[in-house]
Amino acid sequence: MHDLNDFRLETRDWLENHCPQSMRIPVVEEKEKYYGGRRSSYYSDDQRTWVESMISKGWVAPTWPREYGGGGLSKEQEQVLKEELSAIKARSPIFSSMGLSMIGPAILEFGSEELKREHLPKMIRGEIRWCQGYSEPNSGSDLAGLQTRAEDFGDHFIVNGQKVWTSSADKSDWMFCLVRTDFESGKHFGISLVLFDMESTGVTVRPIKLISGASPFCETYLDNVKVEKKQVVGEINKGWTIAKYLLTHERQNIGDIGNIARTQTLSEEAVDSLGLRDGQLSDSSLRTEIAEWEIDYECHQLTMERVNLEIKSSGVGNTSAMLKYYGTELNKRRHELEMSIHGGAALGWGEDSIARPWLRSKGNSIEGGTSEIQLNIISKRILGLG
Amino acid sequence: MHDLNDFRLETRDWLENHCPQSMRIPVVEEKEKYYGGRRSSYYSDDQRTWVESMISKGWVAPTWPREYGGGGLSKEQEQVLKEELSAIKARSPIFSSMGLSMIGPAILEFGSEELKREHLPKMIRGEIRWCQGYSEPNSGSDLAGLQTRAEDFGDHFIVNGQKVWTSSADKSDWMFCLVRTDFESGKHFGISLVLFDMESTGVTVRPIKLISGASPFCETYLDNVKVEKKQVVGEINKGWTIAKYLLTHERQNIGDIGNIARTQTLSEEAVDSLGLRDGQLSDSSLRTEIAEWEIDYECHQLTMERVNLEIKSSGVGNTSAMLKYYGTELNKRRHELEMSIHGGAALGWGEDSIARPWLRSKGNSIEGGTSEIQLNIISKRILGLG
Amino acid sequence: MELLLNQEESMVRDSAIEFLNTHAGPSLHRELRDGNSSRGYSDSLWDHMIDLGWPAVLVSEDYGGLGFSHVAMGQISEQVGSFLASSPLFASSILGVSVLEHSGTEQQKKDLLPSIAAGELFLTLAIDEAPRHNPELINCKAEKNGSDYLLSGVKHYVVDGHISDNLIVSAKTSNNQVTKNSTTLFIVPTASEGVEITRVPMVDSRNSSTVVLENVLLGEHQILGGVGNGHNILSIILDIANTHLAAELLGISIESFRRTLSYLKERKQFGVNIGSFQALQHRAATLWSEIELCKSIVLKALRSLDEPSLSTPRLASSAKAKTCRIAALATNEAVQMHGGIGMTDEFDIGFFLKRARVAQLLFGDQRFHTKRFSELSGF
Amino acid sequence: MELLLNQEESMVRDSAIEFLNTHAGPSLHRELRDGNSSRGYSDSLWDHMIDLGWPAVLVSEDYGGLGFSHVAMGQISEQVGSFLASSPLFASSILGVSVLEHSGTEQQKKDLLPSIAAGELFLTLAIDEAPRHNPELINCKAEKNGSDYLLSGVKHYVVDGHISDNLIVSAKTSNNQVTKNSTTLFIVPTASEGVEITRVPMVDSRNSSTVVLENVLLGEHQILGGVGNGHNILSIILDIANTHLAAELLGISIESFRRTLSYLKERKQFGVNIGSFQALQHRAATLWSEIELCKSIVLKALRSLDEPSLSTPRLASSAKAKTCRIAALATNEAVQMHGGIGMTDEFDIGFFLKRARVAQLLFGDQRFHTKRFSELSGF
Repeated sequence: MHDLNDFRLETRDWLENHCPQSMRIPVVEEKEKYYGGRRSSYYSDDQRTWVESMISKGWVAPTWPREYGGGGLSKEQEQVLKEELSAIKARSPIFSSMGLSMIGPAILEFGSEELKREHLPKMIRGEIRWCQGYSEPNSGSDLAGLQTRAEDFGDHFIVNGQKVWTSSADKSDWMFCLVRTDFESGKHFGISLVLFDMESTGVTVRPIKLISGASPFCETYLDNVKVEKKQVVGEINKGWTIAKYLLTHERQNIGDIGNIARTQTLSEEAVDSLGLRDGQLSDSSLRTEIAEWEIDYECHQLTMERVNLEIKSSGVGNTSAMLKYYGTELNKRRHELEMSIHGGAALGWGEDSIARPWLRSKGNSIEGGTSEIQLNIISKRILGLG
Repeated sequence: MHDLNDFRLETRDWLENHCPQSMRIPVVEEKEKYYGGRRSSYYSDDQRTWVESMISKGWVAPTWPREYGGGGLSKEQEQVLKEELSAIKARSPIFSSMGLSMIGPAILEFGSEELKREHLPKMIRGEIRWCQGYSEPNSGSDLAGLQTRAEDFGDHFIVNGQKVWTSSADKSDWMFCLVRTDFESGKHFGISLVLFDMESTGVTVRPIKLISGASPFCETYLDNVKVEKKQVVGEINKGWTIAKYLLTHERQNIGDIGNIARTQTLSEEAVDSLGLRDGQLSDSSLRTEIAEWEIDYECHQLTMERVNLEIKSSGVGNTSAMLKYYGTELNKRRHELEMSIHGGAALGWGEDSIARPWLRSKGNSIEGGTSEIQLNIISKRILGLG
Repeated sequence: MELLLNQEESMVRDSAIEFLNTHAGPSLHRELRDGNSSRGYSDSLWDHMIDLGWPAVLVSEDYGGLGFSHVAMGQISEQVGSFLASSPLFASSILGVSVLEHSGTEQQKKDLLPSIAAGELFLTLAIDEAPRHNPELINCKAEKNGSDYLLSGVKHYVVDGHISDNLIVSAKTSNNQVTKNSTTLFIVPTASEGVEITRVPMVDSRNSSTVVLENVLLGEHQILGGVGNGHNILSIILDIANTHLAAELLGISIESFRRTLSYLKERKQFGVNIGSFQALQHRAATLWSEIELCKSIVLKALRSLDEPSLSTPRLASSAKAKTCRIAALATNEAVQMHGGIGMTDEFDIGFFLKRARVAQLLFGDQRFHTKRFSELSGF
Repeated sequence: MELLLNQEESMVRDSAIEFLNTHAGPSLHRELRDGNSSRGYSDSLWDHMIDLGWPAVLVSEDYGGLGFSHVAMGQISEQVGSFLASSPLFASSILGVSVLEHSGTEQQKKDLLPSIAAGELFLTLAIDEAPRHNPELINCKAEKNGSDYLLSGVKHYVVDGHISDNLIVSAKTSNNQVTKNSTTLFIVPTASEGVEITRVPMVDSRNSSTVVLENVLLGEHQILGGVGNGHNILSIILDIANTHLAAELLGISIESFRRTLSYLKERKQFGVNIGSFQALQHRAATLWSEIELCKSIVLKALRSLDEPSLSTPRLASSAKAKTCRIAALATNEAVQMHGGIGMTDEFDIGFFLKRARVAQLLFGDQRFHTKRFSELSGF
């Protein structure tokens, strides 16, 4: 315990020296975020200082072994680091990285030593940005029904097929991708998780325009793409186990919605826009619904906190499906209420229209496993119905 | 058309002379209702006058043939009669009679001439009160899974089994009852609809006490009950067709909830109890929900009216499941709001406690086919999903 | 037969379905949007509508119209919703005509109605000033200037403003705090000096404008319905507007649901149609039931426009509140049940979501009309 | 570890489950109801609770108590909900103790707390005067009479009133319109002249009373927390009351859901368990999620009673509002999913519905606390 306290003081001191003031205020616009990758650049000098300091310290991946460039911290030390970062409201150095949060941990858990040495250091250094090739046009909720074929050519596979809903595929360097490597076995068998460079011959990316007007997702066409066998994570044909591991991770990430800092609570936004009459929001039905939303939101935040503590203390936790389900439904409700608050002012179609994130939020309960799938998971795995 | 108008004037005149003033105000208490049957008695002399006049006119069953005691009216004349009755707010002479509204029409449609002559006149004269033996302990929603056995002994059956949720079985004289007469065939086959006297040897009735404290339903035990074969409605083993016909009837009746006249709308009740502040109900969330309820209620009433007109005009109608589903859910919502309006005053457990009809209303979406069954019917038969 | 269509009304309905099915729909809407159509509707569609006599439906026969009922026009409004058909019909042929028929002087009617009925002249209402509908909130002022008036103020969310020839503008004509007697309506030609109209791009890609009025000179003959009567006239016209919007929202709900139902029967996951999943079935069945209820209240409210009574305002607000709620449900469920494809711009279902929201908000959303229902019902 | 139980709290929880599982539950509740128990609880159950030290949990060690936390007591409150265990615990050992601990004079504490901790003396709050909770509405008056007071008025919904030895009564001590400084709390022995207590049978078959006070003579030593401080003290005590009611409602929700889930796995229709129907599965999964959320807010609110801060009132109202909503949902779904059998008095599930409704209403229902949440949050 004494060591932990020392670590806390050292960390506090180090952060004081290395985290510029401008990196201690919330991100307001998307473009201020650093994602890493071949095509990345820094938004400001302060950002460069902050990101490079964190990378060289290994603290973008605090608990990963030092040999791959990680921080080599214990779980307890990581917690202290998080607390200290949060105390000064430090920005995340590398945002929502599919590398650090998704495929990195999977490679650490399931990958060969060779894969670890090849990929982990580049993730940590922000050199390679990753995207995920899971969904296909005919396998949305039914992920295991995937049809992308990887045919065995001795030391490599030749991959053909199509992936959809690949987040930021057009801005990413490598893909981790589920493919079918055995065409005879049942649908959950014969799946492998492979890695390949998005610049490989035969990879074509087409952004998908959403109803909100933005294109955060792509379709990715794979036409005779060559993938080395050493780029298979874990065993060939055993990819479904890793896929499930990653899905749980994804649900946890999506459950915690809204990484753009909000400067106002929903009720503050309403008060600003509608004003008070006798201390009350002038629209009473909106007042009731906003209060109900804020109560539910606090309950959800507290539940994420409680569940994390329980997992830490007992190792047991099977609530990611619930947190994902509830969090995304909450976010949709938030945007509905926001539309109601702003009325006609929200219906304009300018670049910063309130309608765009509202429309975008409709996808929350579809991407990363629909709400219906989460409810199925809760029913079957947690409640034992079926 | 001229004839119809004559009929209207005659009817108006007759009603003027035969419907006492006290029979033109809404029923307030259950005990004021006349159901007929061996154990019935009149609540007042006016009631006797009114009921007997209507019976002798045959107008308790306006469209039934005169030879069985019915009114022999055409559909159009029946409509005129209804309008005239409703214009003077005349009370129903025989209330919610399982005879007149359920088994009577079924006998007319499917029964032998002998059955018609035996049963219809007594129904019309209010001499025999009927109850329905459908549900069994192990077949609630799954009605066709019934297990009551009727074994063939030549000219009669011997029936053994148990029925539950038989409305007012303890106050009824005869039961129409679904029994299994063929034990080999699939579950929808081998069912027959039989009639027997509740005073037959082997029939035992036990009232079921509900959470509301009332006992509108019974369990009925059938222990070697002898049923003459001539008391089978329609063909032996073809009872399921008639059962479905009756279920649709039942849904229609239940969809139209609340045959006790309400002297106040829900909002009037709220205003009386909570008062107004600046012309508004002082509890704003209650105000919103009551308004939403009243809008939905009006929509439901209008839909019943519209659907009836459509059926009359085009003969097409498949909405009884929807009307039953929505009507019962509305009634539950109404009682929840009523509880909210009256607060602690509704939680007392006196004889006329507001909590009793509230508790009773919970059964609306269970009896006569659960809400879930109605939604299944809509999905499959109307929407073609499945 | 209050809740059934009569023969004339059925005929209008059938012909609207047949016509719009061939000539309108999401593809036309997409063309208009992507072509950045400056007028916001298709000239050829409008010409067809004129041929069918739609701009003349509500105009009385004395002024060259057909003199049909609101129930008949409501059948068109519903189908306009189902087929996403943008046109000047709502602003000009429903709102413009109704306000003139109700309050215009003989001269005003003679001057305007025949051209409107012929589909050659466009009128619209310019009344809202804030993001959330509030007919009591009027800062627009018409100050007496001899026997004339000088009109100044800003109006938002004016449907078809930039293509209209005349605006019906509400303005204060007295400093009286009570809105009831201090509001007057004026007919303002958009070509008048001091009128500036800017089209504002909206989420539904339809026509909406902001109108700035600066010392617009108006003669007495441009007063509509008498000085101080604006509030009373508007409340009647807004009932008409909201009932037709309710009909459009009904059409949107029906069509969104129809498309969703087809998708449920066609989309396969886990080896079966997703429509075989009971959780989706029950949601579909619930939604279908709600839509059935909407049909009844919309028809009743339309009928009540034709036979006005004390309950007309209550029915109009009921219809709007109910269809707002159900259109939101129907379009949200449509996107969710379509899954990923429903989120793409390439697919049409999103258009219904976007249009529904604008129609919901126009002249008062669910909250506004639920509240109005309470007020009208005395609680 | 704010959102985890510490060892002491876990211990209390485990022992509460173990004890109530053997000694309480629906059958005991039925016995009390059908036997028309005049005291409304089981003496032997109460004796056991005394043995376990429950009446002493919140009493500080100086007055013979255990000085445990509200989080610890909250574990008992939750299990009291799950096992439908009626006892004087809530009124006397939570409300009575809290108000004395918070505002009692040294003498008052010495006189009362040790006997309460020993489970021998019963206290309760008598504050509500109208069917819907409203702490601002006080018609009860305490008029100065020399150095004494004469107290008159009527209090309703007094939990355990007819078995209590002392009432804590709120009354106006000035004609000041502002409730904040005009309310004072008094300790009123139920044996005092002029006190008449009538038990009122309630839907949950627990103890509720109407108290009529007529010129009850009170000395200065019976004032609790000083003249004019009633409002401030009450707002703190009501946060405690509502948080423990939230814990009880959580217990009711968990247990109703547990029973429903078992039934779904056991009841067969159409040849399969009804729990295999997806529509029911999704409703069960939604309900389970909501209950998980309730667990978090209840624990947070309890913790906040132990470490009071500016957000304590907001958390108490959040917890009550949320658990009210979910307990209503859980008990309604329980009856519906049990089908016909759930409607019978013979079956136990109805008890949870009935008790939930009373616990919901006591000291403010969902509407009251959602509104209070808004007020506390400044909108």
